[in-house]
Amino acid sequence: MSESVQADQSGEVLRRHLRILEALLFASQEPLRAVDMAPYLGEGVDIALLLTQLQQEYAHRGVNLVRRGEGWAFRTAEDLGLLLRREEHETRPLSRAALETLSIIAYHQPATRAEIEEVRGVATGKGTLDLLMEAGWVRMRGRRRTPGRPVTYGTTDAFLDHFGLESLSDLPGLDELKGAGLLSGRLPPDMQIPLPFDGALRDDEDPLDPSDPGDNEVEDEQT
Amino acid sequence: MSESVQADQSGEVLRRHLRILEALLFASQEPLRAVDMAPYLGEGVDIALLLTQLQQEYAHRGVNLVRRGEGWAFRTAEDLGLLLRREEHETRPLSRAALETLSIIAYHQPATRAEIEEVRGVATGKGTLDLLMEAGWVRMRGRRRTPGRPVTYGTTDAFLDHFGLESLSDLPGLDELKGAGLLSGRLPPDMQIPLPFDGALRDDEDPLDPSDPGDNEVEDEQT
Amino acid sequence: MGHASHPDGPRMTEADINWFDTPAPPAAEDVLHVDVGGYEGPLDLLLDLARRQKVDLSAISVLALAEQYLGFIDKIRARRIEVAADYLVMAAWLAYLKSRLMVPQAPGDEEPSGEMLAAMLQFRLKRLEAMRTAASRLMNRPRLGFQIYARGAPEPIEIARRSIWEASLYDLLKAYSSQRERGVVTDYTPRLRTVWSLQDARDILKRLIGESQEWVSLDAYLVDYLTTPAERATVRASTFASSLELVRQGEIDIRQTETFGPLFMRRRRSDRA
Repeated sequence: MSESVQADQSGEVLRRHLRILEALLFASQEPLRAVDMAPYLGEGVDIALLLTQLQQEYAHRGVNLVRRGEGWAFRTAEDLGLLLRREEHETRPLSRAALETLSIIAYHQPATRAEIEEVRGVATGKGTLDLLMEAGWVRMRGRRRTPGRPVTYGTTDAFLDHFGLESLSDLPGLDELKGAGLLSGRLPPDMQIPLPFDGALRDDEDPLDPSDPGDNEVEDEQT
Repeated sequence: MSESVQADQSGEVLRRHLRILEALLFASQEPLRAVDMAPYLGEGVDIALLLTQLQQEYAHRGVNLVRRGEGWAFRTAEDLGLLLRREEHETRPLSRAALETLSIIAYHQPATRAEIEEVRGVATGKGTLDLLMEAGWVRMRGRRRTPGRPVTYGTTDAFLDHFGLESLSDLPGLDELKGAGLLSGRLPPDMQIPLPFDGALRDDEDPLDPSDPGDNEVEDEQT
Repeated sequence: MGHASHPDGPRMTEADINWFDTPAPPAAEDVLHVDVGGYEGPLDLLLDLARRQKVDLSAISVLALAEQYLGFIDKIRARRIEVAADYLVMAAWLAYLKSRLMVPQAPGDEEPSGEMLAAMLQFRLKRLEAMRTAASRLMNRPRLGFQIYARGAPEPIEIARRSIWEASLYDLLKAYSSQRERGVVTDYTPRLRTVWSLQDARDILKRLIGESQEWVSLDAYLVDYLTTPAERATVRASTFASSLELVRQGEIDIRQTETFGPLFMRRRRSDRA
């Protein structure tokens, strides 16, 4: 009997934890990371397990629990998208330059400005990267450990959230591009093909100093 | 067989309708009325019934479907409200004004605001008394049976607790204050330190009515 | 589905949206009559020319492409239209590529072969096109705020900031005591002191020195006035200050033979003036 009581109790505790996570995630517009939610649960609670269970519970509902990089969020189900689609206009339509830059960063990250320019064949205007960073989709990751120590750019979790991607491996056509050798910097044949990388820092990247002004200096020198 | 197919279909349709309502209610900034949601469902759909079912499905979750007048909305379960409210404590030294006011109340209680001001020699801001009451050290005791019926203030048990006093009679008297060097010798011989009164109510005090707004009225009149 | 036809419902366009703000490049027959204004650079122009070959980018004729590009640039320049430097750099490179492709590689030639250069150009074109396609595919995904929605009415988590006040019993008692002391009314009568004004001191000093040209110490002059201890300070201070004034005006001389020693004064001889 004591066993069944225990089981009941643990079931109750589980339910309570799930309800707390549900409430937290429902209440927030932005994805929440496990560390954001941990303080609301007891210590030693396996949040990852709880989140997986909650995700399953919502898998067939009109609202799903989705993973966006490190964060988790409730979002309306993708298949209802067309139905819910509102006649909203892009508040600030992205220029072709910005869109190309965004996709180059997404698929080639960590990417330096020179690498972006190499792919596009033109110089990147100052406004383009700023705009993407302002939109919260692109961030400065660090500095490449090569001469000139150029800033490396990568995408953010907000980028994943906006485009409905769980992680960078969900980028559309990634495998094709990789197979065609189009993600490498130079001529394909015998080169190892890199994949977009949004981990902490690559071996050849240095962290940014908090006071690092990014590419601005370079910009100033040019003008 | 055709009947079971029909049942299946209607089950599927029902589920789809519920999913649509779920997504709509989740994404909406305001509570939605049945008429707002109707266009998203087919014609002749009993929305009220669907909403009741959805409400039941969420009854024990961390988020509930609640009715607000004519509208419906998802809201954090009420019993989790407290849990989701986090308190952040910060310790701060009590201001000099607050400390002085508190000490006068402690020795002279029951004391009216006018009496406090007489000892302090300056007007006591409303914020100071509010702060002391919020800290839980000062309370409104009653109203003095004099013209204007001013509110009388006294200390609380939390006050004794915080300052490590067993009772108000533990507050040091004139000689002890002198002995501790807190009062200098150059004092008029007739100076007295009152004995604080911590009984229920003095003869000249009326109890506070539960709806008594305290000193607020006075404040309003002054401004 | 039955819900698809309601009048106020959201529109359900499934066609891809052209997210690019630049207009589509001109039709094939016009291409040689426009300038480079519509292109984002030589690579963009080359990609457009390559697409006009209407074959997979892997199957394009790089030689034909180079010729088209060179012809295009020539035409523009013939019409005296300014062409940005990078278009000319590309033209030079393509001319070089053309020559490498047309002349078979000589043995011992260390330069990259024409085929390799062509493959490099092809790769760059394919990569640029791939990134454009990727951008389009990204933008046509169900995007947050367009087809996918976040909670419309977020319920912010309340963080109550509570102050915990710190005060010790000592602080409390000190506050009380100092207030009570402050409140004590004391009668204060300032003591009146005799003060020699500078004018008085000067008059007295002039009278005392008179016409005496002997060195006499100040204290000796003032001996009658220094009897009351309370007045000593003011008498000395005022006469000293006045004596300095008299020296300045050339009426007397002062001297002091040692530090803290007595001050001697006498009337200045008038013949010195």
